[in-house]
Amino acid sequence: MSDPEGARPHAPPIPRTKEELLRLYREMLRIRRFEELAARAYTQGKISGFLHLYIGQEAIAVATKEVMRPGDRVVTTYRDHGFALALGSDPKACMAELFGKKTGLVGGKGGSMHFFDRSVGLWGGYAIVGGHVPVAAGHAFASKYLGDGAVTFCFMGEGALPIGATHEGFLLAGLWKLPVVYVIENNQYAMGTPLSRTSPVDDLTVRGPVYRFVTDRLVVRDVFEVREHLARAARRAREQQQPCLLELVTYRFRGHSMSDPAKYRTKDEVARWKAQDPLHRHEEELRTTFGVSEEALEALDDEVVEEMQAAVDFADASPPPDPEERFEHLYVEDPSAHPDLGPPPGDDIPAVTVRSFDPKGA
Amino acid sequence: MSDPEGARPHAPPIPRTKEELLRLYREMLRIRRFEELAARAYTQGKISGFLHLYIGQEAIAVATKEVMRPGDRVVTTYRDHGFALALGSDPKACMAELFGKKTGLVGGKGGSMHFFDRSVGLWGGYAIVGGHVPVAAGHAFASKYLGDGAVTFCFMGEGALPIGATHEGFLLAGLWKLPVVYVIENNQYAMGTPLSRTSPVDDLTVRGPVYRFVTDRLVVRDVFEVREHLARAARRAREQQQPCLLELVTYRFRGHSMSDPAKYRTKDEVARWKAQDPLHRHEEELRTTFGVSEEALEALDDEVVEEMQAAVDFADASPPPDPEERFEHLYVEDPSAHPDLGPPPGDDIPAVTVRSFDPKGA
Amino acid sequence: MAVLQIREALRAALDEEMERDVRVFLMGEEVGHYDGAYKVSQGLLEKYGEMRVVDTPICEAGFAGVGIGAAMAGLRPVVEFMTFNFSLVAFDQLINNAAKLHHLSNGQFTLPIVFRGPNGAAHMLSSTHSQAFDAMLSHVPGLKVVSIATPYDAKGLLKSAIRDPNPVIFFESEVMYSVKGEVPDEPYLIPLGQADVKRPGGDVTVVTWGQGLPIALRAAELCQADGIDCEVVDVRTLRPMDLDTIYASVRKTHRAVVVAHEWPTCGVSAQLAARIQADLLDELDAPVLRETYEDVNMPYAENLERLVIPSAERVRDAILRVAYHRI
Amino acid sequence: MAVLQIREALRAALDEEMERDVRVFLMGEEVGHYDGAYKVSQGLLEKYGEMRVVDTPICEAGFAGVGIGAAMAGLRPVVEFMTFNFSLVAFDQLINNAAKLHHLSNGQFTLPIVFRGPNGAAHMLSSTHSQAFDAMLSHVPGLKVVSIATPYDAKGLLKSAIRDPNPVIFFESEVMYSVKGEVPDEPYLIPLGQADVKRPGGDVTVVTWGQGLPIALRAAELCQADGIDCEVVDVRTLRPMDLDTIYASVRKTHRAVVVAHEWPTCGVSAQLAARIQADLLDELDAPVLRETYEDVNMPYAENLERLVIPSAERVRDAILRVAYHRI
Ligand SMILES: Cc1ncc(C[n+]2csc(CCOP(=O)(O)OP(=O)(O)O)c2C)c(N)n1
Ligand SMILES: Cc1ncc(C[n+]2csc(CCOP(=O)(O)OP(=O)(O)O)c2C)c(N)n1
Ligand SMILES: [Mg+2]
Ligand SMILES: [Mg+2]
Repeated sequence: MSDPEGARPHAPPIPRTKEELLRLYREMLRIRRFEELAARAYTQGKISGFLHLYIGQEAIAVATKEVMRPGDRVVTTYRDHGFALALGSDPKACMAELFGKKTGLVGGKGGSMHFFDRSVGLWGGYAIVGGHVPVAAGHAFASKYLGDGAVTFCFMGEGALPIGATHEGFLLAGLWKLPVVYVIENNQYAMGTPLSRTSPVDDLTVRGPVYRFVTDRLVVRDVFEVREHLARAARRAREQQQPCLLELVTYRFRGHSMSDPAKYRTKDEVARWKAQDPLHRHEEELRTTFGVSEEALEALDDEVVEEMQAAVDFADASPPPDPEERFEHLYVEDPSAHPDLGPPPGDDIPAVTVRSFDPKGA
Repeated sequence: MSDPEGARPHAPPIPRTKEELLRLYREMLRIRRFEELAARAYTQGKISGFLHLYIGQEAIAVATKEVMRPGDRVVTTYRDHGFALALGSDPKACMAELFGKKTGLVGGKGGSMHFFDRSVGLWGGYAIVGGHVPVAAGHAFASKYLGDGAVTFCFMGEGALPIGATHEGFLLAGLWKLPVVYVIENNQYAMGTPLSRTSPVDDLTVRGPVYRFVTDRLVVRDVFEVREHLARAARRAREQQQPCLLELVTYRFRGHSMSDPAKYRTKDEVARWKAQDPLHRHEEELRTTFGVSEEALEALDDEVVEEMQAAVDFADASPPPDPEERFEHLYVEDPSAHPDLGPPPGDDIPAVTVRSFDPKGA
Repeated sequence: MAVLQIREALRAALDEEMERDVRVFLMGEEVGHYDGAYKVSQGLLEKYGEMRVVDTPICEAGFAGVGIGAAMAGLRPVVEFMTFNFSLVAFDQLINNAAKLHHLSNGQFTLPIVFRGPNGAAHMLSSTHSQAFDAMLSHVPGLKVVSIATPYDAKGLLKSAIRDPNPVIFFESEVMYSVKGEVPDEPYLIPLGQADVKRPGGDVTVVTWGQGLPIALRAAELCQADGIDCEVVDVRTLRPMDLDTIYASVRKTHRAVVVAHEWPTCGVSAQLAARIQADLLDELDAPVLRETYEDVNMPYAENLERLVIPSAERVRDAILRVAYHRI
Repeated sequence: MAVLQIREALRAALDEEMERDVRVFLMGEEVGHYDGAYKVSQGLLEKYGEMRVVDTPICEAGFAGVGIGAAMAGLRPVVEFMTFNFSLVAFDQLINNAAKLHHLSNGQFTLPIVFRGPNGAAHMLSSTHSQAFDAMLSHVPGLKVVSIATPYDAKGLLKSAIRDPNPVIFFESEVMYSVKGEVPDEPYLIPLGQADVKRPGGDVTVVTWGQGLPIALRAAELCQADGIDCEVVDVRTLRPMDLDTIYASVRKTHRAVVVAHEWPTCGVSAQLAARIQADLLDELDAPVLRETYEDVNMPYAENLERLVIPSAERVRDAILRVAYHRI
């Protein structure tokens, strides 16, 4: 069990301006409020399936957006709302996806666990633990192949370290020196299981040498600190094709998903971590260090809540997908509609036509 | 690429008697001659499928047998003939298996890649790279569960390190402190691929800390040295439930399998390793240090060749399996015939009868 | 007789078998301290301790392999997949090891192991979490495959699966764990490989299993109003399959519809149709029709999911079609 | 027209497509420096270099995943499995990622990727190395599945598979790489989803693909001597399947036998039988019979293996049975 106070001596605080802090605080708050409203909608029966909230981990997504350049990619798990919002997805489309609506981020096909928003660099929320780790290596492989200078940031829970796919993705990234930053969001639990019951070791970056990764480890308390560590890793990946493994020790304040009462941890433990909640720390900082008034903080919160409530209203009012949409995008029927699929220059052979599918099978 | 001379300073030689050396030399020679005759039978078309020879690695199997206690298990790859012979399987049954005969070690069902001989502790030759690593952890799990004091020795090629199953097996063995010794037979190539092209690092024991394994590494030149290292690992596993990872750097003098001309390495490289061939080194040692005469060595060789030629003759003369045998052991039809399957004591509910299968499907 | 939920019936089976045989143990993600993701194993850790109720890290291939190795060594593991969707990463262990080692070792080793967990679509879990592996695993010689749909069958079949000397895939369903039914107080076993007529009838045979059963029964009721009397056969064991019971019904009705929570292409439903027509063509007065998932990835949206999964209405239409088919 | 081996035809397809489109690359175990385990990719490393002919470590899930990620990012990977037996460790990548990501992302990402390699029994490789994955992978919506049996088809279909905007499983056969046949000198494509009548005939339809084709053709010859004129239809694409061509043949012959190198239970052969009887029952003068592997693990011994795999004689018996069946 990681100690919220522990892991490494406090680094000297990173200089920041009020404006910058306000901006990042607001981004974190947007995620928090979105998640809270989603949780409420879930209890009202408006959202179904599995709903995994990002409450407590917001600083990571927000810091990631800060260090991304155009073309960079984020690949993450089913706990993906925070990344979508931080990267710039429309909260309306995000909420509508949770509601299973036509206007959802992926048209109601994926739900909470499968947010994809290419326009903002979100290359997906993946729901099979570890399965996305080699996929992210593949994105980085393409960057190396194409020389596009992009970095792929791939996030996973600490629960993903035991599974083979994670190991294989790491190994190929290390072997081929791919421009990827792997980030373990160590929120201490995989469903009900504390790390101590699934890992022979506490420090997950012990894996670094196996893959010739540069590693780094940090307790998430301060979004600027996270940003600095991510920026360093991104630089190494981008400039030296040096894959990095970054363990960010954090905490989720809710259960694993909405159906988990989280009885496996003590109130005291949660309280100790709440005291380190980056969102609250930064709120306090705005108040005390930067003298932001209670009213200003409240006004900001109101604004954010309003934005997210509008997302709920939008989702609520949106129509469900049209029935035929269930057959849509099972296969690409018209390659010309996809920017990735154009023929190579000077191609002269007509495209191949394919039979379309039959819902009765094969 | 590992250097046959290198890897670590020569340890002081392990004391040995002439009798002991003769005994182990003979065991190694038995494997060498068996493999040579198998290779010949293959080129004569009497053996088919894939045939992976153990030539060059014999010291490892022979040393393993030395440190095994009754009840201990060996689990290995498709390169499994050496273990069968060293552990005490009948060479006749082994050769007959290669010939696909009824009298084969597994009745002609498995061929070269799937030797199983429970009576000598050979718990199997497995042909999916890495797939046996968690299975071996399972054997060790059973030992811990039953408190039987047995150690499971699990061998793999260095090519098995990238695959997920190996990682998962290691992780569970480390997490649960299972009595298992994992041995990497690093013969430098996985088919045509040198280790340098598949591993970000040279020293494979770098993985130890990830799993809290005790690790050890040795270039295989001397069967006594291998025995000592294996014995130490076995002791830790048996007495302290401390899983160990042992990398044995070795070399295979033939291609990956009979169909591989091994063009990917230089004559010079092969020659340098041949100079370290434990079999030849020990032969030389018998000759020079212990003054064994040329005639005595030849007589010993003749005896061994005779034993193995008898195995070939036996295999040749054996009948193929009966046609009905192809349906045998697909399912256990009569549990009472299997020692492992008896009912628990005092059981009063009649055994369940099951429908037997239909070759036409389900 | 007690009325139990399916989850309780499964738990009773596990409990009784663990009590009876010290070689039986349960292993999987969250089966112990968390009492099971779907609470099937509630209380078992407390009763049997950590050696026999083993929480695992997330590494299905690893712990499936450990189960297989332990079974070879004489134990009787019950391996839980939190859902069978996650068994895909362990397919090599299931297919190359569990299904083959008894045969490959020419009978030297036995594999008395059960892999169990929920299978098939639940509710709005989208495509990676809504898959049914009935066909893929029934395809494999060396495995047995069971799928349960009532508390009575759940208990009797799980106990038999645990006692079976072979590897058994045991399919449950997330959305059916709370289904209630009578379960005898005395111990009992249901043999693997026996289908069960869940509703007798004379006009059309409806063959189904698992989540298909409630749909088939509802469809049969709908058809009753149309004057068509359906016989509903619950296959229960997909491999080996009790074709005798199915054929006896088809010989009586001359018409069959297969209802399955699975993709149609190469499904168990296809196997059933292929066998029925091959062995009973001259008995058939209509083609064997199948109602399954539509052949698409499962969408999340509730309205779309409802269309993809076979409904009682869709099944009723198929029943009417075979009932009124004239050769 | 040149006469090429299947391996040469595949190589020509790879070469032409790599030349045509810089986004196409080949990745797998031993594909580069070793020139391919079965020499399909001989010379390609030399011509295209290490970035486009990528030797991988042994980690099928890893490099399948890398291929999938690269395809999402606009490349066109061809991933070789040394044999499809080893694809089992990558099933999660094939089924949860390759088959679903276009759909899950609502069309934002495309997966133009080919997974190819030998499939089915070769010769005396025993059960872990003799498996056919036709059915398991054809079961999955979102994938396309191709199986080739001649050099002409191999080249034309592999080129189409590489250009296809969807994930394609492409089955070859170890024992057929040396099969020779004519291949046009001009570039050509064969559309996916089109069956091919390999032998016209009027009495019995024999539906087959891949390694089944030579057996079916030999059986057809044997039957010629019995006065029965078989039409042999090579399905070529298992998913989506060209039922029109198959149905046209069955409408003519009213009798069908499916010949397949696969296990029978829930096989592609079952799917074919299920579809034919469902859609053409009134046309059928005999049940659709299937000749496949026997439903067992493949033994190593040559005599046993020969019994398990369908022989021309076994197929001929089935053809005779359907030919003389009287309703
Ligand atoms: C291969 C696989 N096995 C099991 C699951 C079920 N599952 C979903 S999330 C989860 C826990 C993951 O924990 P962690 O990786 O720490 O991420 P967190 O939820 O804490 O963000 C499990 C077991 C899965 N999705 N995939
Ligand atoms: C999962 C899997 N992928 C590929 C193969 C094919 N294959 C068999 S042996 C081998 C090389 C293994 O090399 P190594 O582990 O070093 O063992 P060695 O043959 O040198 O003893 C390969 C690629 C396989 N058997 N299993
Ligand atoms: Mg976690
Ligand atoms: Mg090797």
